[in-house]
Amino acid sequence: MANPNKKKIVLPVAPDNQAHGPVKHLHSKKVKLPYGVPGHGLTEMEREVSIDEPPPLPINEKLNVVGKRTKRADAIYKVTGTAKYTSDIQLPGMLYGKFLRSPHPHARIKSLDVSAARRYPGVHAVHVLKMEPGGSVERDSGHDAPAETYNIEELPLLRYVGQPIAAVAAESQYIADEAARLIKVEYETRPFVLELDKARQKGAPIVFEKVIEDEGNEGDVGVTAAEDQEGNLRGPSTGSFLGGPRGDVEKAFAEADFVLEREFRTQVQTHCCLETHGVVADWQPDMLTVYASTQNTAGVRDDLAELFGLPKSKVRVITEYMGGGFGSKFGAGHYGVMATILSKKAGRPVKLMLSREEEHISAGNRPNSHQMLKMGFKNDGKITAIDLTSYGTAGVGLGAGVGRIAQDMYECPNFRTAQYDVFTHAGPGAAFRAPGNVQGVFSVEQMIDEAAERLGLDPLKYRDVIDKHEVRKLMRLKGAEAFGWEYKKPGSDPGPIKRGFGMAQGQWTRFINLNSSATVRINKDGSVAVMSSVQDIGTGTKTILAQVVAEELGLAAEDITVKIGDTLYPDGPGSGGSVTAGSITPAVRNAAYKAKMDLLGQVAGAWDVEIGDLEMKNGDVYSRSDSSKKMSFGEAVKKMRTNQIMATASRPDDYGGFEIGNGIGYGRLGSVQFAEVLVDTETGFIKVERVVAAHSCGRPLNPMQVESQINGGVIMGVGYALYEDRILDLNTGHQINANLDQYKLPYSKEIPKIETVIIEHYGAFSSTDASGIGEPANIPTAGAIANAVYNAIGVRLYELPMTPQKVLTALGVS
Amino acid sequence: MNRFEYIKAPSIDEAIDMMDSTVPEAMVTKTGGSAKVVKAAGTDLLDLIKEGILEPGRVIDLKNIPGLDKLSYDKEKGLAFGPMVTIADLENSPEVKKHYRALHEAAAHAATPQIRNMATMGGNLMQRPRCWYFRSNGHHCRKKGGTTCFAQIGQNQFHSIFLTNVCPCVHPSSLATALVAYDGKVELTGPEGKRVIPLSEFFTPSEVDVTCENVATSQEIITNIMLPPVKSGTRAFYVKHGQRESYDWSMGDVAVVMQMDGKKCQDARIVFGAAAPIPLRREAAEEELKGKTISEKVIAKAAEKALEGATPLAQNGYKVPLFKNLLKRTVTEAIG
Amino acid sequence: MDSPTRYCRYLRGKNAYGTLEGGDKPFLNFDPATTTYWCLHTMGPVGPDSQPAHLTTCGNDKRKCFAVPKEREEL
Amino acid sequence: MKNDSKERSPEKKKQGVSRRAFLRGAGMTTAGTVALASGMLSFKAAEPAPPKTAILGPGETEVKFMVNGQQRTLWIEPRTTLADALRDHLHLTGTKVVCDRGACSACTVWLDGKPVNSCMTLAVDVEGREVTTVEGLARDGELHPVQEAFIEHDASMCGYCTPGMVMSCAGLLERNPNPSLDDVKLATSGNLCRCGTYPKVFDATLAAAKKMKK
Repeated sequence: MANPNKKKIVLPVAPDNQAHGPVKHLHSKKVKLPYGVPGHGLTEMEREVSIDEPPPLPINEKLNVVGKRTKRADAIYKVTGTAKYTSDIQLPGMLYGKFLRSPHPHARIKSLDVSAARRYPGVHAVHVLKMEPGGSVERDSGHDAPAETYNIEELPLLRYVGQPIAAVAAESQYIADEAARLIKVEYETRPFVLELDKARQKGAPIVFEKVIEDEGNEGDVGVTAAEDQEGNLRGPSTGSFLGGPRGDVEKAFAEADFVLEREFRTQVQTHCCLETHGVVADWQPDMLTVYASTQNTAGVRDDLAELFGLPKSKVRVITEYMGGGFGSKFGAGHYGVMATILSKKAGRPVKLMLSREEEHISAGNRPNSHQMLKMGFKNDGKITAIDLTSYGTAGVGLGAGVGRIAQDMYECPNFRTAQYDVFTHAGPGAAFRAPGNVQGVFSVEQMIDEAAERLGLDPLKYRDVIDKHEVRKLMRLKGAEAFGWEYKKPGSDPGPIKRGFGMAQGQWTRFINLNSSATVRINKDGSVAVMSSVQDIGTGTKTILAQVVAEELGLAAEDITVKIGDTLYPDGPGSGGSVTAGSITPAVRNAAYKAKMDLLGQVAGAWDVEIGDLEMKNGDVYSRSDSSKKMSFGEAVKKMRTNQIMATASRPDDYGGFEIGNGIGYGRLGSVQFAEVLVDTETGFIKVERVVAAHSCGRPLNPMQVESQINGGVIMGVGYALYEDRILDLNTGHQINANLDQYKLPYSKEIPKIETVIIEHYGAFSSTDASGIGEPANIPTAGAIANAVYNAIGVRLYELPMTPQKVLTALGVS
Repeated sequence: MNRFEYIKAPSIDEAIDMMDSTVPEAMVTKTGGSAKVVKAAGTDLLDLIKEGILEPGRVIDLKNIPGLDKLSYDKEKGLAFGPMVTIADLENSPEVKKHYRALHEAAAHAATPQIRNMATMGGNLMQRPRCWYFRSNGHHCRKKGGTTCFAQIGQNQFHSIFLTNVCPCVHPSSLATALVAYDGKVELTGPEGKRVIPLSEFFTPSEVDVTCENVATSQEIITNIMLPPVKSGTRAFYVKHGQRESYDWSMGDVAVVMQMDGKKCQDARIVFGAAAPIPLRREAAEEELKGKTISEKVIAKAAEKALEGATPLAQNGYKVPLFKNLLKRTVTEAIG
Repeated sequence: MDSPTRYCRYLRGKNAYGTLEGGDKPFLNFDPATTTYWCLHTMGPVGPDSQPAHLTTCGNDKRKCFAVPKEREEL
Repeated sequence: MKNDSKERSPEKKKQGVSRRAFLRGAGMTTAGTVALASGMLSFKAAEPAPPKTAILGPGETEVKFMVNGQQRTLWIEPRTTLADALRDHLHLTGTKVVCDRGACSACTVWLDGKPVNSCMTLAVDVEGREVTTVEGLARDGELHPVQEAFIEHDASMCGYCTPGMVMSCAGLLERNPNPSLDDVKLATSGNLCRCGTYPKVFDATLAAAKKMKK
């Protein structure tokens, strides 16, 4: 499904990563793969693939393990409390770390004295961050160093409450906490700015005095553009891998039958990973071992190897279990680097887990947004032009754009966007489950709803007019059926408590991380293991790897030992962008296939049959042509010449190549969600009663886990729509709800009845043809709820979260 | 958490002997680990210590003292319970459910099931406000002996709409809303002996002393909580409104106890929670109900009266219509 | 919006779809609007010279913290 | 990780220090002495249990209570929470600390059979009482029906809230064998799950209740 809007693809990549079409293989074969949706015109697609590729997998219905509801591989360890997370790691002699962080949103350090902390009984290392290349790594020579007074020129300018200044390592968390408080700091406070709107104004306190631009490289981001906006503003970003502006927007607006122009605002959301960011770092002369709560073990290893000048082979990162990341746990992190420095200094392992407050203020967030959306429509419903200007702040960081929904979801020949980043004196943002797209849906899908009403159309049917995505069309159909969709006039319920129905849809680009490898090992005792550094962040990666290997070897999922989350194994992808399933499972299947061929080769030799005549199924190895030749897998492995067969494979390019290059696959992962809400017009209270979520993720490998992820996306969307909000005190710059008490998340009674509709959709892209579901599940929810709220009360809310306060205000009651 | 000494008090008298300050005093005047304070379950105490805003030198545990966890109901005398009775005990008591419906509702909607299993009624009445500035170690507010009220000039969407002059925090106990509506009394035991005071006088607004929320003195412990018996014709209800239905703090809660003679209201007590630094009686609204046959119109009038004198802050004006509607619903539900 | 081909070896980034490699490797500049950057030295969005870490600013060898990309081989 | 650094009797105290830790400690003069005062290398001579009205702490004091059916003896400071005592001293890390303020119930254990927040309970307060953690829920190698149902219904994702969820839901079934969906929601109304496993937690708990009745 190529993007119909695509006029010109500007390749944002260097020449060696140029786009390429179908891959030409030296030794290739033509295969036919399932294509489309079973029951809805499923066909076959012929692809030319490498001869190393395993034979095409039929549709799920014809499989034994893949596509079946399979118990989560590690569930037993989770329900019994035996699963060891980073926060549970205890090593002999382990110390505990604690940061000292800035209490001011903008300040210069006038003096700093760590001597009392260093002398405190039980403290083994103290490290102060300094702002010069290399200085932040190794400057302070160890726990017995004399007290140092730091040259203030070397100390960082503090730009947000929570910015790390220094850290200590001590024998208990109590001692570390106490010692960190003993670090004496004098601050010279400076004026600061926290609000998106104020930071854009002339005369606002400046976050970065002078931005150095790289000459010749001022592209899309990096220049302060609008003339009436000063300081603190970067951008705009006007394009992406999907292209830049297209058509003539002004002309199209002039030609439109009607134009809608609205402003939308979304809040800052924090990730609230239940396990906070953190590591246990163990610096040894021969190996740095780091237990990390991360979404990317290989990335943490690479960061640490680069920073500490170590070969990658001497850095080992382990993530056996991790308690949630949602996009925020990439890279070694300031805590990871600090723990490593402290471990090196102290000569002992150091555990450094952020406190709940630190998690909120320093570990990332979803930036807020102020979106000015203008869309032109024809009376037949066609969208003539889309113009989206947005501002957002990721605090002292960048990346506050609102995604590609406006650009890419609906057919529209004229499009333009300007997305600005605004610097403020607040903690940096981080990728958060479908960065930008969640914000983008909130505005675009409300406007589509409004246009439908203007056109006198059922908003569901209206989308059939403007949306060319075939699978999404099917989602609307099946979702509406499950939901019992019937369009109701907005605000038509009598009585104070009003019911509303709404829907919204989303889009996510299929993306593959090619740096995805795995090893499959068959042992002579009949045990089978699959290994990769890829981590299971709760999505169920362990289970789907076991399923894929089991399917290939004719075994059961529980026969497969999955060893992942360790960089001693082949590199797996980072788990972000919904890339994991689509990236690693083909590598795993191909490795399993290779190992299987090796094993079958040895069996074929013993039986004197052709290897192609052998089949592995239901725990047996047998000859298709000679039914007398059959033995169990356990017997077959005894024919092995060596004790082990091992095979490693990496993710090949998509069958049929990539749309743009760099792993950007053809096709978009669509999603459609329907919401039913109750709005109490007297108290402003909104309750989401029911959500139907229709999704596709290519071949669903384990429908039970797919359901779980969709549930999770919907629930996170409910939180975003109604409750979550990082609240900063504007006088002190502190987040005053940096806890789980006042930062409000959905709990049991806020959970709607959720029904999932999973469309099995084959694209003939790889040996498993799977895609991810994490992001798509989260994208449309808040938009669907907003449309349902409008449907209930007949008044539209343009700002998140939709609190009782905002509802009452919108209704004019308050 | 700071280091502290710990002792299990064997008796009330000894506990009184051992203690030297209330928690508010320990936070303002006896700082630096010098205070000796009592604790019941400690759910609020530990919270304060973990935030670093309370640093007691010695914690005196009351759990070993026999007899403080008794609950009794008598048709003539009413309900009485000791300070160590947990919120779950109240929630699960058949007598409370049958005779004190508003109290049961308040107990059933407080905190989380886990906290209800732990937290005691003594501790619940003595707990400190949840104002986010008060709870933050980074804000030395008036309640902690400072000079600034950060809520008045800052984020105040969950704060008071009444008595907002000195400190607009709201009283944290939603159970107190119901207890005051039932005209509950509290028995305090100190070095001089016992004294019994109505809960409506036990809680004090910020104007009296911004650093504390009640009249308990340095060496006083709540030893009993008593509610008068309910007569036939008593109708009561309690409604709590949070942003969430699950675990959440109140944005507004209302308790109503009415003495009905058929459709006619003889007497009424209306109390607002999360509206002021104390559980707030709304006498003017009560007067609107008294002696009247309850109708929608009467209720609406009472609701208007109940919000007279409200002085909402910059961000909590929504609480005015919210309380009006909550009051209407609570009265309607009470007379059912 | 071509990507720079050279920028500091200590620059890292993450876009919506995953991490971006630093050093000599070209940045995969998929969607600048939603990409976050950090400097390995500070592990924050600000370089050691107190300026923002970003694709367009970290290729500048006038920045005193700039480090020439180096082939990072698996040893 | 069986070396209970804090749980020790005089005769087994030396075994409490691993060889590796000992070597590291020995190599660091200042650190070594400091460690003796407060850290993992500290031993305390056997003392008789103090009388109950004695002032305990602020240093380490002896606390005894039952954990999962076994009598355990700990030397801990009075400020130590039950959650920290379980995790750091008894290595029962199934109990998770997430909010550390009683707002998420990840740290739920049963105290004398009732679900409570171990992060808001002092370990000294449970002297003589009975604590059940998620590790102690399975009996004689048999999973609790709630644990089985959690596996069957995919009621865990990242798994970090799971121990608390399991303890809340199993706690519910212990006192109410016939719960409605609303009862399950009420029992978990203090349990935070960021992955969004709630729908399956509800399904699993209701299924476990059915199974237990059979």
